[in-house]
Amino acid sequence: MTTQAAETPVAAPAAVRRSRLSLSVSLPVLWLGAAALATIFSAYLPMPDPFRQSLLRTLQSPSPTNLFGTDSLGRDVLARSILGLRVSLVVGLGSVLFGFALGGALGLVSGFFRGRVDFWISAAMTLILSFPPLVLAIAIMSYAGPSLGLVIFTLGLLFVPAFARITRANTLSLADREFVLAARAMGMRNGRILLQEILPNLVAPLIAYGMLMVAVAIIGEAALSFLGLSVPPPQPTLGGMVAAERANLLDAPWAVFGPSLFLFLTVLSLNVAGDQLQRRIDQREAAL
Amino acid sequence: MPDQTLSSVAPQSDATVLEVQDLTKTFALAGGQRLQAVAGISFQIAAGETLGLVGESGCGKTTVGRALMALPPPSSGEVILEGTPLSRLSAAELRAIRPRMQMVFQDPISSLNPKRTIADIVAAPLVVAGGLNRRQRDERVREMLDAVGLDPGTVWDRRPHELSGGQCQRVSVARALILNPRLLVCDEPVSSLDVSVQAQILNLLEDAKARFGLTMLFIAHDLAVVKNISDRVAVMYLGKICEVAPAARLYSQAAHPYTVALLASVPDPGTDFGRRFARVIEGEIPSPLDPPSGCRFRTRCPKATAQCAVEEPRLRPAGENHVVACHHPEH
Amino acid sequence: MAAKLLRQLGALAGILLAVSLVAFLLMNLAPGDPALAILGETATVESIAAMRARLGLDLPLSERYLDWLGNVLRGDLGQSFRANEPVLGAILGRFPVTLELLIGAQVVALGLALPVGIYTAYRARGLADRSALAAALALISTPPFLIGIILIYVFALQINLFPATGYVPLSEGVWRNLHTMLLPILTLGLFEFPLYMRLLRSDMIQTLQQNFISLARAIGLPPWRILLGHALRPSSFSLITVVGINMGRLIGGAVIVEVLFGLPGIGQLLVDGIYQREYLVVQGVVLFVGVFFVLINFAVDVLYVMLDPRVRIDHASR
Amino acid sequence: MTAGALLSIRGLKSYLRTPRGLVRAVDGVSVDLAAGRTLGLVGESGCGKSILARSIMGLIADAVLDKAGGQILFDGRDLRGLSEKEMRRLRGREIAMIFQDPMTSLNPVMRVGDQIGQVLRLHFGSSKAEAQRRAVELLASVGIPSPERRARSFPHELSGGMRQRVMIAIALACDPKLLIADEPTTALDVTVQAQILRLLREQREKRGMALILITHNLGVVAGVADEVAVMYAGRIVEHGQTADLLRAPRMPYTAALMQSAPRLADPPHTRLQAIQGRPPMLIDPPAGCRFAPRCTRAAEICRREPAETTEASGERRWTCWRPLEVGHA
Repeated sequence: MTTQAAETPVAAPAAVRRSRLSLSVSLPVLWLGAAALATIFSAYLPMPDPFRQSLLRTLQSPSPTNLFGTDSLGRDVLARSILGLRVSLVVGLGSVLFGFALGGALGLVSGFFRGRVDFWISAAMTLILSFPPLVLAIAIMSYAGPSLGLVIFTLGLLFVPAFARITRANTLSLADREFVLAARAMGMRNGRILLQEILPNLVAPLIAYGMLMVAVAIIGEAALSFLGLSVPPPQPTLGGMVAAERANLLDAPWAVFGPSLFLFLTVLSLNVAGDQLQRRIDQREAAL
Repeated sequence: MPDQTLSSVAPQSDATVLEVQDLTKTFALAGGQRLQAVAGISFQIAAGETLGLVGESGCGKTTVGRALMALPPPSSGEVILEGTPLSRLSAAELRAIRPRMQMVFQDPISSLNPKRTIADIVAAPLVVAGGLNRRQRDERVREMLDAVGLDPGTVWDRRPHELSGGQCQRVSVARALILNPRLLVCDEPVSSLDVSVQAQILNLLEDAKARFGLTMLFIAHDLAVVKNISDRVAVMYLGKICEVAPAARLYSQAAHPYTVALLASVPDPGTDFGRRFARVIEGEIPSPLDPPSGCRFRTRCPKATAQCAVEEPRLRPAGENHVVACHHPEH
Repeated sequence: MAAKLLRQLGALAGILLAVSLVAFLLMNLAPGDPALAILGETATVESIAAMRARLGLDLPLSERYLDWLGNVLRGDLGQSFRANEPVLGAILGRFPVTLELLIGAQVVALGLALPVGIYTAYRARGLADRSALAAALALISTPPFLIGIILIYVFALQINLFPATGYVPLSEGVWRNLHTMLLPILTLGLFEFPLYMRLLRSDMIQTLQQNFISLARAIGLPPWRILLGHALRPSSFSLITVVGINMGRLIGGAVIVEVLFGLPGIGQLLVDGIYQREYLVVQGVVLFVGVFFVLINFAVDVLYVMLDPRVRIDHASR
Repeated sequence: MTAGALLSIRGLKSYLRTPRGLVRAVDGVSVDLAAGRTLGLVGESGCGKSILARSIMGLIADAVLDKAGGQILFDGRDLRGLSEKEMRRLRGREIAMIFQDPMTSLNPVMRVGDQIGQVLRLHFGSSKAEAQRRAVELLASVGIPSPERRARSFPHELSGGMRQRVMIAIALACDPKLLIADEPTTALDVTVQAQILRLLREQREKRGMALILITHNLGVVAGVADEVAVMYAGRIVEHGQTADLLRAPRMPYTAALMQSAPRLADPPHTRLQAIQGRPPMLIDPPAGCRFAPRCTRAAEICRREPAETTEASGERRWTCWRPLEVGHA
């Protein structure tokens, strides 16, 4: 052929910015990593027993032995906060994974095949969305009795419509892109188009969204445990600790604000990291 | 449509690669309305021929291209590829015949999967077709990239966003040609490119056609581009074909008032200094939801009569290899 | 247009029916015996059987649903055992408190979000924008009960400006009522504000990049007229939708806030119902809230159609 | 420079601050335009022609724009020295602009009559009724049928061609001295394009305003412009009377641009002269002539030193070390 394109590809742009980790990414990641490690290895940490009550040492202010002070039953607030954070993390991750798997699959199917499948899946999602989420969670938890598995299932169920909606919207717009038509034109089967052409384009936005949803799930769990509808005692939960000690707010603010701080920092870290990830994906999409 | 007319739409000699019979495509809109984007068109393309399909936006030309590729299939009518009527094929048979007709799309960026490398994209049709091992595939991909004027070594592991629009369009052409198709459907392949790059791609398509013995359907809105690349040109207006003629003849002896108006509207940098736009036609394309009765062009046609409102003109001969659908053709 | 409305009303009826079914099934499919729950562990076999019969639990599920639905349509949600009053009466008696909380919170949230959202979009990436975004992120990361506790700690315990708990009804004076309601409303409003602000800001930034904004600048309009006259309305469509949808989020938040501040709203009723195993109360509240929420969303849809001429025309022409 | 030019741009530099660096979008442009004349500004995408237009209007945000130098003299005033408030009095009143995409250039939630009316109310302080009456007149004058009814329409109820007419009506509302049309017909069909170009031409003649028509299509320029400036990589590389320039381009880029576009007059399968490569990145443009890397005539000096501008009789200018001989094309 006579035409040789004299063009040479440009080097990948903006590679400079990506390599440098900013504070707004590294700090949240650091906190989340530390939180994960602390909750996994809490048994080996040099801390007082989180379950040991001591009526002589109630509502002690923070000291070297009890960094966050003690609660109204004389238990170490820091040790209990770490255990409570474990519940938060497990529920956050577990429910989002559940919602992600179910909602993502439903959204993919309904966006790709459209028609009747889409209609029924959308109807089911509308039904879940017809209740205020927290009220639905409260109702399910109250009828079925609190347990870790049920909290994860309930919150996960509430995430299904959100994940289904975002996956469906992305799938719909991708399915109209010409590269999917090209794949059909070469005789590619639907399953392969879904897995090879569409799915890889969905992963990044869904992960960013998932991180933000973990934050939402942790807040949801905290709200449920504040009402006493999450994991039952004696297992400490951050929301439960706040609820139990709020009567002593004036005398022992640490017993309330200690677990609150854990909750806040964890959720904030997830939000910041998720936002950053989303921004990066948006930038990359815009560059396409 | 009478058989005599059909045969006159076809070129005289050579085997027919593609035959389209009375193709329609209707879309159901939200709210129960139906939009007939293509309202019964027929044409044939002979082996080695390039047929240009030209028309303004909303005339249904893109729908024609996709319908004959069964993306998705037409609402009615028949598409016959080398003697095989596509509507009679099962899904599996259709997949098997697809490699014989391939398509190049308008948007160079959107037609390539952003997550895959150029080598993967070009190799994908081979993977789907099966039968070659990794080494043989790589070898074919290298050949094809070379053939479309890309340096395999440089672009191999790149992703689409790292290439320019022109380069992406070359990749699309390579992907379309790697299975040695008989028919290549090009849907506005150069309309989103700058003039200088557009020339590169048009030249590439001409070269590819010669080298691989392709038959082409070239869909575009730019009359000068279509004339440059086509042997014959079909003009579409509001879902119907109004004129088909050899490229040179259409541009010198257009018979349909719409073709005449279209040609008169194209500004030419060589001759049109201080032109007064004397032959501009008024109005815009009516909504395909509610097309005019009779001849669809009559609402904008300077020659329209009462007959045009009641009787739909059929394609009839207007010279050698030339048909026109008009009650009052120019000649 | 009429046919369209009819179809929408049909869909609404379908959703309401489904909502009632979910509310019914939640209770009836749940593990555990409601009769046992009501009577407690000390109940005898006979009294449980009597209670089951009284509750209609011995009938088939479909029959029970239809019976129940018929009662619901007549306004009978059952009787609360402990308080010995009709469930619907209990709900309606407490609903004004919740409604005041919800409306107040929306007013606070929008009152903050509109100016902040517009200004930060106009001066995107400036210092004010960055501070507002950081504050929004911090608020989004704070559970509603924590916002409330911080407000209580500062305004009730430290400077004694407002009461920490308690409720004075509107009938005893607007100011006395507001005095007790301000912290709860502020809590819920602050919980909602960052969501609205970020949404308005990002929609507004997108609108400001549109060509018609360039045109507005090209004809010489000053910035504030472009912002309020041209950019705000097309930027507020998703905000309006979200304000509606978020009534749900707010009702959830209201449960927490009512418990925290000791307000006698339906959230408190729900939680008390759960603690006291008054499953008819719980079911009634869930149904009521679901229906209320569905109706709000329906109203928002209708409002949306009236506000956006593009949608309005589409609807009219179809 | 022409005495009495309405617009006189002198060595204008408009650089854009981007995350990837400073883009020299307009890099030393000088051009004059007399009252009542039409200048066609031609170039491929990314050559800086739209940035030039927006620089004249002062429409680029200060955060992005680096006013690296030069003057924009309009009616004797340097627009670069005016405050934003002074610019606002000028915009829409003395200089008006229309944009490429008629589908998104009108406010979707505002009736078109109000969109025209607001210009009149802003600059002339017209009453609401007066503005409405004038809006209908303007709609009629740009060839919109049943203007009273159309004034009450929303933009999405109009076709692309009709919307572009509305944009023109807005631009003409205050009888500006200069109208800048940035690719006004690119998004339109060819028959509608001809209608819009004819309308622009008629209105310019009727009102005696100057017109800058920005386009990538040499044919459009040929039909409408009195004179043509060809832009490449942030600079004007050739300028002259339309017929002179298009009949006998001197700068190789102009010639290449003309030869790469297929023409209706040529027979089918005419081999096109494609320009190899693509325009340079304007963050780090080549040292010499910016077209040199793609130019078939380029010599050593072209790659080393920026070309000088040669002025010839008949207001003809080109910026090239090795211009084509007259009669080459």
